[in-house]
Amino acid sequence: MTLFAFVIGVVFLAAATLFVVGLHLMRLPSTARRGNLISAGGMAIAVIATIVFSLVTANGSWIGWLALVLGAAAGAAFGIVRARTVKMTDIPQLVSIFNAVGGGAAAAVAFADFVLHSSGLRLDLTSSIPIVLDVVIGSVTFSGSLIAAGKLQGVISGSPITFPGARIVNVLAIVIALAAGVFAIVVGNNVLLLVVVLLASLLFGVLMVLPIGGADAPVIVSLLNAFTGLAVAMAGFAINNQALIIAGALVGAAGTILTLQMAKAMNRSVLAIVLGGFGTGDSSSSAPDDAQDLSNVRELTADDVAVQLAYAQHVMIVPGYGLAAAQAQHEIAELAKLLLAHGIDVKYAIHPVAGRMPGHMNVLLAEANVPYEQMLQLDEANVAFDNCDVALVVGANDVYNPDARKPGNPVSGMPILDVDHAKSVVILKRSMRPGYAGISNPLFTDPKTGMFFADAKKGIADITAAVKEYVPS
Amino acid sequence: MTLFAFVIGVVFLAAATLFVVGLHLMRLPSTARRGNLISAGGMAIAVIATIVFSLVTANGSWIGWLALVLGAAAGAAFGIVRARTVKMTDIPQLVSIFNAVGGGAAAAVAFADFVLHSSGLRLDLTSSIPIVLDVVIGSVTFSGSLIAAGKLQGVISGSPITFPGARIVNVLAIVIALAAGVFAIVVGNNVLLLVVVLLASLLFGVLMVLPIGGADAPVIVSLLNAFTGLAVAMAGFAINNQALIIAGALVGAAGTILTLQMAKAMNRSVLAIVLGGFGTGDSSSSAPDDAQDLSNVRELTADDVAVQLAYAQHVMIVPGYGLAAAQAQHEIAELAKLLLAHGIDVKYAIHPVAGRMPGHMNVLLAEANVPYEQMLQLDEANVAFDNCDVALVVGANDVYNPDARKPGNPVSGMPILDVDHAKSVVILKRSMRPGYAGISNPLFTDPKTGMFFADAKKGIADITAAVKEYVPS
Amino acid sequence: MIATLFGNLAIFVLSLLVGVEVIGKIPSTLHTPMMSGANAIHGVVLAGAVITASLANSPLGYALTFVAGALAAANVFGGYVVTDRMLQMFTRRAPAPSAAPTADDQKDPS
Amino acid sequence: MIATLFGNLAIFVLSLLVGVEVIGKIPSTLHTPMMSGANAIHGVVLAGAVITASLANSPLGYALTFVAGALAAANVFGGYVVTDRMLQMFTRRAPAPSAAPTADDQKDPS
Ligand SMILES: NC(=O)c1ccc[n+]([C@@H]2O[C@H](COP(=O)([O-])OP(=O)(O)OC[C@H]3O[C@@H](n4cnc5c(N)ncnc54)[C@H](OP(=O)(O)O)[C@@H]3O)[C@@H](O)[C@H]2O)c1
Ligand SMILES: NC(=O)c1ccc[n+]([C@@H]2O[C@H](COP(=O)([O-])OP(=O)(O)OC[C@H]3O[C@@H](n4cnc5c(N)ncnc54)[C@H](OP(=O)(O)O)[C@@H]3O)[C@@H](O)[C@H]2O)c1
Repeated sequence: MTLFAFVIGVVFLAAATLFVVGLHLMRLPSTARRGNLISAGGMAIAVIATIVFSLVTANGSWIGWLALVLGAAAGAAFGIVRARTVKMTDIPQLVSIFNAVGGGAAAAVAFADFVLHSSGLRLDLTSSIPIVLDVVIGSVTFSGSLIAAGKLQGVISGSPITFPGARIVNVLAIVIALAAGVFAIVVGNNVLLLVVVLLASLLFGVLMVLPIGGADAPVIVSLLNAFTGLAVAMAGFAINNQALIIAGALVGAAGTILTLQMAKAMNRSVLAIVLGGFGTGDSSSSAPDDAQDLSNVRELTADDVAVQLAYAQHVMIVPGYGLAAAQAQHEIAELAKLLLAHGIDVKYAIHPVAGRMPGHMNVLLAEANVPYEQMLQLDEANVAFDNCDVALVVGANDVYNPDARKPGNPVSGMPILDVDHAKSVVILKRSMRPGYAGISNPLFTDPKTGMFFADAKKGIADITAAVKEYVPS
Repeated sequence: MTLFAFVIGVVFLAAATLFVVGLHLMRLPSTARRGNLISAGGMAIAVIATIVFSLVTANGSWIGWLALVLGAAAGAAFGIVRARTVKMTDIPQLVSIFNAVGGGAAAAVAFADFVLHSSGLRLDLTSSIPIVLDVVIGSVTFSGSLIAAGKLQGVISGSPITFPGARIVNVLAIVIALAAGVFAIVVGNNVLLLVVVLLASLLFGVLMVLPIGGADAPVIVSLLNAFTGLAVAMAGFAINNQALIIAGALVGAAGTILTLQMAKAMNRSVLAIVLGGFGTGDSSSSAPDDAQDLSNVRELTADDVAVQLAYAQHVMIVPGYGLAAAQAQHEIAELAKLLLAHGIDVKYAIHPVAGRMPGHMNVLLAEANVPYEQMLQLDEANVAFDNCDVALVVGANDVYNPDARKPGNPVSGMPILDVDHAKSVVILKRSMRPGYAGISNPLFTDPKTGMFFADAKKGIADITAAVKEYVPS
Repeated sequence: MIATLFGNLAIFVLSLLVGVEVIGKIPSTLHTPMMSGANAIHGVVLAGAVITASLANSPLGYALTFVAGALAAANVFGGYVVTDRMLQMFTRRAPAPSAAPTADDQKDPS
Repeated sequence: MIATLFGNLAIFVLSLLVGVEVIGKIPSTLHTPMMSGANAIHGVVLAGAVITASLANSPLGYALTFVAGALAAANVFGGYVVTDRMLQMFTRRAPAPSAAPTADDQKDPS
């Protein structure tokens, strides 16, 4: 190790420290943005130090650098444009795509290192083992994340996709990948073997994610995120770059913990999700419009709802998956503002797993300029329901199902919003169909509940128009 | 690096992981004990691995091993006996002594490594720099911790000790230590220079801690604890042992954070303490028994107190520094048990800085078999005071001084126990003298307060005896 | 060789420990941005693409460099920008051009 | 030489980061045992004393070995034992031989 390499190494340690400080600050809403910027600073330092190191120590050809600059420019442009223009409802799939490309890049780096040595002597085990691990993990995460993104986007069906013998093909793919990997390590310089590893791993990634229900996709994306971290760390071992090892391991471990916390907030087990267990069906497809008994239901019109809201003092909005699906966050924010402007107290009750992924509902409402203070988390909201005149539920079903308090059903034990403590309840959804958990909600037929059947976006706009009649501005 | 050294290194990493897991678990009372045991397991692994490594790689003389075994046996015996027999009130000084010996050991290890190379070529900078740093930090922490222990024990006066020109001698000592250190590094094999470093550092440690008030000693002990961690890490650099580097850095950083948290809980600044700033006087010595106006004071006898307690429903005990000083924790626990046995609800309100160091009061009461559930922390206690018939304050003064709610005095802004919310208050102390902060407490002359002047141990015993009269068992 | 491997292994293990500890109890509110922020950090693989570029000496090598560079840059730039966009929404205080009566928004800053 | 130094430096820096992160918000109740527990960990300098012993080759070396061994062993054994003693008090449920009516203690297990 030269003194120069030592100095570069110390710079990497500084960058690593910035990553850690950044992640640490991201724990709290108030410091999170600064944390992300500090982390980006660490990134800049790590990449620039590597560029300086490479320019000084390796006399690569200009073609390589050109290829890098072109590639990086294209990638950066794509990344920035997508990041800037993405609709907030589509965040989960974009994160998944960025995750896919990260895994792909890690695999490509390891592959290139292998190719470089393929003509000469066989590689040392300390290089070949991480290379093969990187190609396996990186490829799985690449194809798996793309499939997950497709499911979240709706390009690929959200319901579990299986075919006869899928499990066998799955096992076969991973066995082939690992066997070819072991051969590649033993032989040490056969590119063809590594190509087999690559292809089998890509296939495995696809087959692993296909049977997972769309609603579980966020957990899988988070898990694959952690995997990418490990792939990057392996790339670091292969090319002996400490910045990659540190950052990769950091994300690998932090991502794993985050995945576990997320799964816990969703009341799911990571293992059950990966193995494609219970409840993978998406609500809308699993429960067809069967003969629902509407006799006990009090149906409301937009006008009825508007009257109730206009004469209330405390209104609580309960957004659910349907609000996100209909992209009605701007409409609901507008309604809330209208009510607030007339002295009505409006708050949002946000369940941890309302929306398409944990915490996503907060991002959506934040996009619609809802102040952070108006978003009540579960515990705060449940205190406020006791004092609430009208609870306006939009496109939600499970997150306030009172049956969760009883044992023996799919939502048993899940913490819920105490919507039934409000003086009166308005539920806006398109039909009597159940939600993700597939069970009906007894609150639909409660005397204090009125149902307003409509698409969320359209329905809220109608309510807003009607409210304007009662509270002319 | 041999394969064998590699394996030993991996074992060190496993030990490090156990240390981290152990510290992590020590965050919560329920898992803390397990955490400490896991940490001890890591320690055993690290030490045994080092023994195996040394036996295999170095062919040391049997005299060295004999010296080690004899020394270790003596040290272990001393440590275990002291740890087993120490009174819980004396914990702070024992921790300080264990800290001192740790620092001393680190200095000795570095010194020995320097001596080993003194006859030959001059040492490499990568060894000599950590050696000198280790000797400086280790010696400062050795002598400093011993002085702190002496202050806590009362062997050395708790009030700040200064003499004319102390500051100059202090600066001189550190300048000499550093100058000799730089020379030692440059020369690289002169033991005499290192002896100068050692002596000057020992002197500096003494002079640094002497001017610090006894009540601030806990923060200094915690800070020196972190220093010892750094000294041990430096020893690790000197002898290239990763177990020492990891564990030392871990304790250095964790100890620093803990010191900051502790200082914050005590409403003190670490810098102000080290520089020997405001309020270093110990209560008992700083405020002599000047003519206190007793005319507004309602004095009680043990019998009066006993009647109040016997006919109360909810009693809150507020222990302070005086309870610890009088070692009356067993007496108070006995009184509480007596009351509890007669259906009276008794709880303890524990202020974070009551006692001789943060958290010490909890340890003391735990020693007297007070169940953890009966010890209310600040926030819980303040809710309970509203419903409390008698608050029995024992040897406390500042931690419930209502003047803390007003600006412009030494306790302003300190969170306090709302003892004044209780229906009636009994204060047990020896006199009207103020406490650590040196200001009087308006509650002493409040109509609902009665003062019972006595030594805490004796006074509580008297109350207990009197209570037995009223509630014969 | 083996000394380097040990150094790298130690770095790996300790970084794992840091990663585990740095994630405190995150409020579920922040799960989405936190995941995105961690995602951006593994974009450091861009540094790996730089090494690849400096060593590439064959058409396949150049192609892989291009691919690695493009994918990694998308990860790192996209990741940080989208995370920042999300987090900025959490901190901003209704600066939007909407005609809403902000006075009412302010009256409840609890 | 310099490779070893870098490895050790990286280990040092990352361990510092772990140390900072592993200390969460400790309740002040646990400040004393936590400090004692951290104290015990730096007793790992006992491993340093072992190295010293294996290399010592002079009377001064033997003397330093003895001193280092004694001090380090006191730190490590005393530190763990006293911490355990403290923590055990926090977890035990009044198993003491005192004649106290434990039924009353139990009635408030909140
Ligand atoms: N957030 C997460 O991270 C996550 C991840 C996985 C699983 N889950 C699960 O998902 C569930 C979330 O509960 P939730 O109450 O928010 O949702 P939900 O129980 O799944 O109900 C959503 C409801 O929205 C309605 N809806 C759909 N599109 C709509 C539109 N365009 N306009 C109006 N309504 C529409 C649907 O009813 P109609 O068809 O009648 O309109 C549906 O019943 C929980 O069971 C949770 O465990 C959450
Ligand atoms: N805990 C810590 O970590 C720590 C560290 C540094 C500073 N401090 C400071 O120390 C103060 C602690 O407050 P506190 O209310 O617990 O104590 P305090 O305000 O210092 O008062 C203690 C009282 O105990 C009485 N006392 C002493 N020996 C006694 C005995 N044998 N029997 C009966 N009474 C006795 C003294 O009054 P008499 O002389 O009249 O008996 C004295 O006023 C705070 O100001 C805090 O900031 C605490």
